[in-house]
Amino acid sequence: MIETSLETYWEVYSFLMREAELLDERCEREWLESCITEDVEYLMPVRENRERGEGTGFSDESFYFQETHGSLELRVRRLETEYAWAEDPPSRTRHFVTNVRVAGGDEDGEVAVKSNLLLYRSRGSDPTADLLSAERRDVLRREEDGLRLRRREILLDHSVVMTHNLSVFF
Amino acid sequence: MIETSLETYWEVYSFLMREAELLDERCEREWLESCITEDVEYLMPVRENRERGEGTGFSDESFYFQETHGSLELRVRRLETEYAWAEDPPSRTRHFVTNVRVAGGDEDGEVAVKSNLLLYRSRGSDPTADLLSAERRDVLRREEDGLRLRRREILLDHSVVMTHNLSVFF
Amino acid sequence: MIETSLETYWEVYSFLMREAELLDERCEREWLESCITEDVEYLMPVRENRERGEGTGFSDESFYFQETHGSLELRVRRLETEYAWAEDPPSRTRHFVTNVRVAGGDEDGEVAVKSNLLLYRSRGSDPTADLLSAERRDVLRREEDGLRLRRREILLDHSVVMTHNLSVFF
Amino acid sequence: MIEETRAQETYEVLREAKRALDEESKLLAKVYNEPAIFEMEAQKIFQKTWVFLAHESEIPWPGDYVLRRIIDDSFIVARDEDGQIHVLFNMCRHRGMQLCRSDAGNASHFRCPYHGYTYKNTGKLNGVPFQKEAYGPEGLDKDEWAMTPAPKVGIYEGMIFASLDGDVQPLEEHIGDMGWYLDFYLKKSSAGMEVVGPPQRWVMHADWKLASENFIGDGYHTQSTHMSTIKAGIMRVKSPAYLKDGVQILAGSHGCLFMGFKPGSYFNYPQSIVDSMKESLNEDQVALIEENSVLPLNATIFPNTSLLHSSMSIEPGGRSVPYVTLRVWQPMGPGKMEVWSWCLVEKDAPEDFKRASNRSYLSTFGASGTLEQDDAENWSGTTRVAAGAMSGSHYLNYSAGAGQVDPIPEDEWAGPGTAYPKNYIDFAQRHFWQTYFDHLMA
Amino acid sequence: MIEETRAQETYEVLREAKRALDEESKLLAKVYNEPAIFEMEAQKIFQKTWVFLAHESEIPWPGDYVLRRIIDDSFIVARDEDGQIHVLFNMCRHRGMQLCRSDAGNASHFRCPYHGYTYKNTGKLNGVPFQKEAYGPEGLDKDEWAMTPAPKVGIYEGMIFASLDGDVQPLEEHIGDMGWYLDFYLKKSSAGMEVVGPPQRWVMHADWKLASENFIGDGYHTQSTHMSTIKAGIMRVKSPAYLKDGVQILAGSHGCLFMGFKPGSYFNYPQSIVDSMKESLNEDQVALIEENSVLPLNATIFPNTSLLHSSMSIEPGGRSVPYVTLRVWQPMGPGKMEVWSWCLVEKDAPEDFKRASNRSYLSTFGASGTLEQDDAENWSGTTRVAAGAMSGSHYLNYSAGAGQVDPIPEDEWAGPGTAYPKNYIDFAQRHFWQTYFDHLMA
Amino acid sequence: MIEETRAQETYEVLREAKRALDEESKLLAKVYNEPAIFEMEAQKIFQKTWVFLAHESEIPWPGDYVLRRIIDDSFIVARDEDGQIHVLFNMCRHRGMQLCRSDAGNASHFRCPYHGYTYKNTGKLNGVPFQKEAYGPEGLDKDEWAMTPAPKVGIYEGMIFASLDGDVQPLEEHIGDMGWYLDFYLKKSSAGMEVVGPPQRWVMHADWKLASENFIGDGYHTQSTHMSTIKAGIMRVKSPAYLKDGVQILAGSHGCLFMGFKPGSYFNYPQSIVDSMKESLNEDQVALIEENSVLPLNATIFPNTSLLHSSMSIEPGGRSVPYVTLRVWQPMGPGKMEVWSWCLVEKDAPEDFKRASNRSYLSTFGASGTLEQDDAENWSGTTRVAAGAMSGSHYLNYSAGAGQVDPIPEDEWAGPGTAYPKNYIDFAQRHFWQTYFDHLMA
Ligand code: FES
Ligand code: FES
Ligand code: FES
Ligand SMILES: [Fe+3]
Ligand SMILES: [Fe+3]
Ligand SMILES: [Fe+3]
Repeated sequence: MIETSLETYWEVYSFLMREAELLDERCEREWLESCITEDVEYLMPVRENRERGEGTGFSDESFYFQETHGSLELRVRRLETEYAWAEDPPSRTRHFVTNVRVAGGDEDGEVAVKSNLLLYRSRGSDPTADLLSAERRDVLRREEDGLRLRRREILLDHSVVMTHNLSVFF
Repeated sequence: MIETSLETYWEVYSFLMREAELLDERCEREWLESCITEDVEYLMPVRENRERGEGTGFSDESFYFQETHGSLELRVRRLETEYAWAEDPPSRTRHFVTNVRVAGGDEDGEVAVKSNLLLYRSRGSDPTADLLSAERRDVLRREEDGLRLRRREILLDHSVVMTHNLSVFF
Repeated sequence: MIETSLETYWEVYSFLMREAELLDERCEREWLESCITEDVEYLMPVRENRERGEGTGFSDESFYFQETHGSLELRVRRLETEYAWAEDPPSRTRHFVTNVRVAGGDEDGEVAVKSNLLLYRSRGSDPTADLLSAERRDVLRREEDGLRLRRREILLDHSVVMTHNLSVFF
Repeated sequence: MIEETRAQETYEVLREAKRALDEESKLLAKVYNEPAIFEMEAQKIFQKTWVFLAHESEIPWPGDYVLRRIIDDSFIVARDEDGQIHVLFNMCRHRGMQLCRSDAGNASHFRCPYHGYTYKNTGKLNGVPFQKEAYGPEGLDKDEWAMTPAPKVGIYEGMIFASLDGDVQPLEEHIGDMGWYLDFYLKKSSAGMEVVGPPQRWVMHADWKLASENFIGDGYHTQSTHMSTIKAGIMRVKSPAYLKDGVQILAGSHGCLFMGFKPGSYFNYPQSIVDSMKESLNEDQVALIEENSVLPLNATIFPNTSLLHSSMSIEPGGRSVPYVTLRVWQPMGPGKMEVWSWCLVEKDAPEDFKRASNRSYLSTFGASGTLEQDDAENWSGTTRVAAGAMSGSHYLNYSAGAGQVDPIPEDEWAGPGTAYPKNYIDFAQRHFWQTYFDHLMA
Repeated sequence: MIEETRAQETYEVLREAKRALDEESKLLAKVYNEPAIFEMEAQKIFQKTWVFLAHESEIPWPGDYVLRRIIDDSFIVARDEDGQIHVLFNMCRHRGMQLCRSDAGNASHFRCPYHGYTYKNTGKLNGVPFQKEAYGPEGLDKDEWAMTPAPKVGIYEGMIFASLDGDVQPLEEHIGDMGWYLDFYLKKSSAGMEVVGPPQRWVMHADWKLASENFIGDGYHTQSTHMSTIKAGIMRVKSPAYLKDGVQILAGSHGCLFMGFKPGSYFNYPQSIVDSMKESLNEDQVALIEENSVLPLNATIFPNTSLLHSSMSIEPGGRSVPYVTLRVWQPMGPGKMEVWSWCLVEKDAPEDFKRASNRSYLSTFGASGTLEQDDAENWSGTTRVAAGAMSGSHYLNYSAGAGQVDPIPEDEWAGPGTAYPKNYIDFAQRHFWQTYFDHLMA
Repeated sequence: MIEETRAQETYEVLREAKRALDEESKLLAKVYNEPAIFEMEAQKIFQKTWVFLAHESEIPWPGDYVLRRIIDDSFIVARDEDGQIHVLFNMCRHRGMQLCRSDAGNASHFRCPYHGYTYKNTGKLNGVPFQKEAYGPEGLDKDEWAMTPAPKVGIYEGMIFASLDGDVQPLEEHIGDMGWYLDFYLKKSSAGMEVVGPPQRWVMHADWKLASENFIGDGYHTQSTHMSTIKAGIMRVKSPAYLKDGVQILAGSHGCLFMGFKPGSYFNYPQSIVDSMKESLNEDQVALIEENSVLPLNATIFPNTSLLHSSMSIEPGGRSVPYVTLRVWQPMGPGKMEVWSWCLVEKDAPEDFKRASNRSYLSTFGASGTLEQDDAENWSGTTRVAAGAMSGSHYLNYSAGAGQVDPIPEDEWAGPGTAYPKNYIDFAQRHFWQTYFDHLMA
């Protein structure tokens, strides 16, 4: 975590809060159109349980998400049909975003941000819920209408995903 | 989430932190007297699992909490007796308050705030705990001694509450 | 929670974020050397489930951690050997640090801080994870290279620890 | 599938437990928490008798439906276009997909997501995609492949019951004498009763029977369990022993408890409702209220449905406000249940009274209720300590009133069933357990 | 340890269920979710037949290993220094510690943390600390105390299988006629297939059989379950009924489904792969593709391994990109499974195609896959409503095509097994369940 | 309630397992993790023999109490006004509510929240609200309705045990020869031992027997499992094989392991304690220490109580500080336990030594202990891989020393029981399992 100005932090924090709210309110379309850049990279690599000496266990070949704006668009379109059974009735999600850290900035108006995400997911009448834990490594770009997500790496703390599908965004 | 000044955010954040601390330390009386307005509305609507097209599933008739200052006073009085078995020995709670968002302000010194609440609840010698997830939509009013809670809507992410009772505040 | 300046808060927050990141990235050595004072007290008292009238149930005799810099050094050294089976393969942890509260400062450049910690711990190929909840009461001291941890009390919300060992730091 | 031997051994344990209850007024604590016994309860009780599912007012309009359960079996309770109510097993006849996946709504048809079969809300199979390609020129026999209705359905005063046993006795017989007493809850108004919104639902690690036996007749616990609400001025009573005097009723498999009120106060009901009540109840019932100034407080309809009639204060020093709550103690497994709780109000009550009545209910007997909380603490505590081996030989005392108190002579009590002139007695609770054993060992 | 009586009663239920399937093309819904039946499946199927563990390309180099499971039994699948593949039960012979605790890696030896026994990746016991002090001058018999290999191991076209039964039939026999059809997935390139990185793994509260039966021949569900992907332009098909026509195959205990493609389009494979495919497949197979313009879509190798051959669009309006996925429906308990899913690509395919193919796969059939999501919703919904008592007498319709559709005459179909000229039929699924009952009641 | 057939089949499996142990020094891995076996353990061991609950010093004053368990049975261990210790089943005799709901405290009476029965801390029924109204003029028979004491209670050198079997042999007999060895832990000071605060408690997904067998005599694992602490300078030993030499003891159903120390060093105990120890131990015991410079390291009292006597360094390069820990491996279910761990210090030790000793304990054998951590990893790993089918035919090696090492001749060893002159041998562990099988098959 690098030294950063409170101003930058505040700008970044506000963006992440707005984004999380849109996702929890199932506004996938607005999320895509107001928070995401055209050239976004949206990645969730598969993680293996490996020995300490062999690093974090994230794969650079296998992914749960390896999205472009186009593939995100298709996912959102699907949700907009009346046949997206997996999310209708929708999951009740809550994105708990903590440990927001501005990790660096660079010349072309981009800023790197890390945050911890605890995703609470409840479905149907099931009293038990799914909890997903991850670190998110984002690159945000400052565009005319403010910050947008240029890149997101979702680094799961799971080697086996404990929810029945990944039909929600992180 | 609307644009807001860092100052307002800080004031609001400080209030929510103090309030959560009082609740986790079982200071219900101090919480009621120092954080709540006389005309408070404290609501937790029942939530049903409904189809996407039918909205969020929150009822405007059924509530788990539909409190005034007076009914909160009665709840606190009960906890002050030596016969409140459900909370003696007390639950060990932790209010994880995240995603604090100033959602708007209005003329008469009130400010609207949204926050995410993950409530951890452990009881007795049971190694397992209950986790409750919700969004809180608050209206805080600036009074002579600072901010106070004027209105709180606790929007659960559960259609079935997975804890054996709601004997703690949110 | 006392009134504090946003500046102090920001400094403290940045420290806690950096510290959590080091722990989640398994940089125990760097954590010890860059975040901890020589005279640190690092405590996790045993907690019993007691009646309301008898206080919080924390013991002043029994501890899960009662560490000095020296004993922390030994723990880190052990992790650095190739025989620390309990953490190789390592746990996948995520320190969710919320409710950061500056609780007071004193003359000799020390500042008291409270925070809530939700520790997510996943191991092996087990799809279920352990969740530990606590309040941390820290005293940070300002040294030449910035803030360092002078004292930490980890106040668990558990009377029975629900994870198979405490091989990670809090 | 509980297998014979195990059932056999459980049976032996239960026979001795039954004897102890009958002869010594003692209950074996093990019945509160034992997997093998739970399996028997599922088979001998919940697959045999009537179970409450929903109140008619939850689905007032054609097309309205709610989703309900009997333990693990999911049912759609729907009102069709003609106002007819149907209880349909929520499983598609094709590949078994869960047809309806929302708690409530309004729909004329249910469309299965898997392959697209559609059924009318009557259960009739209505559409099969590409039917000829799949099933040949004649297509499917629509009647053979309709949704499976609950084997038996019955409605009593707006309460919708179902039974998994097609040969169960008629609902009227099952309710029997208890009907006379249920009237005080369900016919308080000539306009009828209605629910206030969807039910509260929460999970309790407690055995369902503890709740049923408490509501059938445990007047005795109020002076200790609910002391905090008396001290705090929520329950406005003169003494902790306020419920000592009263009448305990055994009616069929069911029972209830009468509580006195200050003559003329009628639980603080608005005059309009008191009038409506007297109009809709029969002579004997009205006479009982007027002469004895009593109303039924709590009641249990065997096995797991309870009603409560109470009056509590919402504001410090405020007058207490009456309400009726209906609840189901839905078993989820050994020592675990899901509580479903509704507030019932008189359809013709003033709106502000409805709102106050619901608030009075939720702050005392909802999941956050100041009385409910302590009941939950007791029931979960009991269930916890019954889990081990000791409870297998630990007998509990159900002897209150035994050999001490006699029923009220028939000519002195207008109602049916058996009435006892006190409340700190265990007749109704023993009766619950006798009924329970009779079912389990049938 | 399932005990006799219980097994006996379960057996009776299953016999009647089998009869209903054979004679009436009906399936008893209870088999989807019942603990006693799950115990039998573990014993009669997963401890008896062949189960897929890993693909050779996951461990290309000497010393490579991956950790795999058959329900609760952990196995190390390792390639030794000579390139030989070993499947070793992951339990130390000394005190039973889990020898290998990481999902994958490269190691010539496995050292037990508990007391330090070390084994070669061949399973041979290699080192015992202070052996003489502990076991005397001769020390331990290294052969007697080697790691325990899986009772039987077999490899078919890169797919590594194991069986817990040493007397299981040879893998070749088990695959049998299905081999001819598996070639279309596994021999699409003369260079062979390889996995793209480690498998995705996720937990589903659904019964493994629902997935297996779906993949063996459920062409019918696509027009409803996957409608959203058609509407959204992910699946680029002319009509929801795109899969109506095709060929359904029963081969040995297994089966698959053929889907047509626009003549010459070959699922949009790069020409180089099309050529490679035609080169590596045999005459009949090539003829089938060229003349009928069909390729196998989905397939299931009994009991719990499936393959899917598909082609989907990654970008709005984009051309669809073909892929092959291999998956295992790993049972975790009654009504619960762990899904393991790999993407297979042709070793000699252009790198950019490999990447695109993997993206096409993960966005449609990975855990986040737009088609996979809805399959999961169906399977978990079905499992949920099958948990109760009603499913014990609830029969499902598996009659599509029964008595309506005849097999393609042998001389008109080059492949082995039995081929049916349509897809909206239940022959393959009935076949799956017949095979299932045969195993359970053997 | 485990039913006959199942028990019968489990019995067969166990008989063969016992034979393999007796004749071939092999253990069937399945015993580490199998529900049916766990049920038998609960009945044949934990409901039959003595189980440790608490140390007298945890409740020094009249009215002090702690809450303890035997698997699922909750007991209050209380000291009454006369200093008498009582072990009372924590269930009210009225409706079965959990009487005491806090882990510890001081109370002369226990008041039941449900209906307000109050009991003295002797178990005597003391008060019944509105007794006459409820139970008639005579009221209740106070003796019949007193709390239920544990069937048998015994105290050995401050250690409070209970048994669920009233006919269990006297505690003294159960401890038997082991007493001579326990003295080294419990009589190290003439002032006696005391606990340092309340116990640490944590949950481990591991079988309780793995911990018991490890503590009874697994000297062999230290050179591998705990290597990290040797490397890090926590365990200050010259070589990883530091525990190779020593003495292994079999005494009654129990056993322990002796470890040598540098002559005169006495584990670095303060001189005052060394003196006190020599004073309070008997001649033979003192002679043993002085002549052989050995002390018992780890010990297990069958079934699930262990002691450890160790000495570790708290600071880099610091002198190691001795301590004693007492722990209970409390079963929670198949493959799951709750660990209860105390630190014992000499009552008359200097305060700073007590604090240092406790720190030495918690940093090495508490839940965060650098040695405990790796034991937990081993035990949970073993339990995990024993869950499947393979462990049903997987035999483990317990042959160390078998036919190689002879007991120390009686005249060369002052202590009772059987002593073996080495530590890298399995005599004590085989003895543990033989005792285990004897109980299970009794
Ligand atoms: S399962 Fe309902 S249509 Fe196939
Ligand atoms: S358990 Fe593997 S070496 Fe002992
Ligand atoms: S249960 Fe204890 S007093 Fe009734
Ligand atoms: Fe009550
Ligand atoms: Fe599908
Ligand atoms: Fe050890």
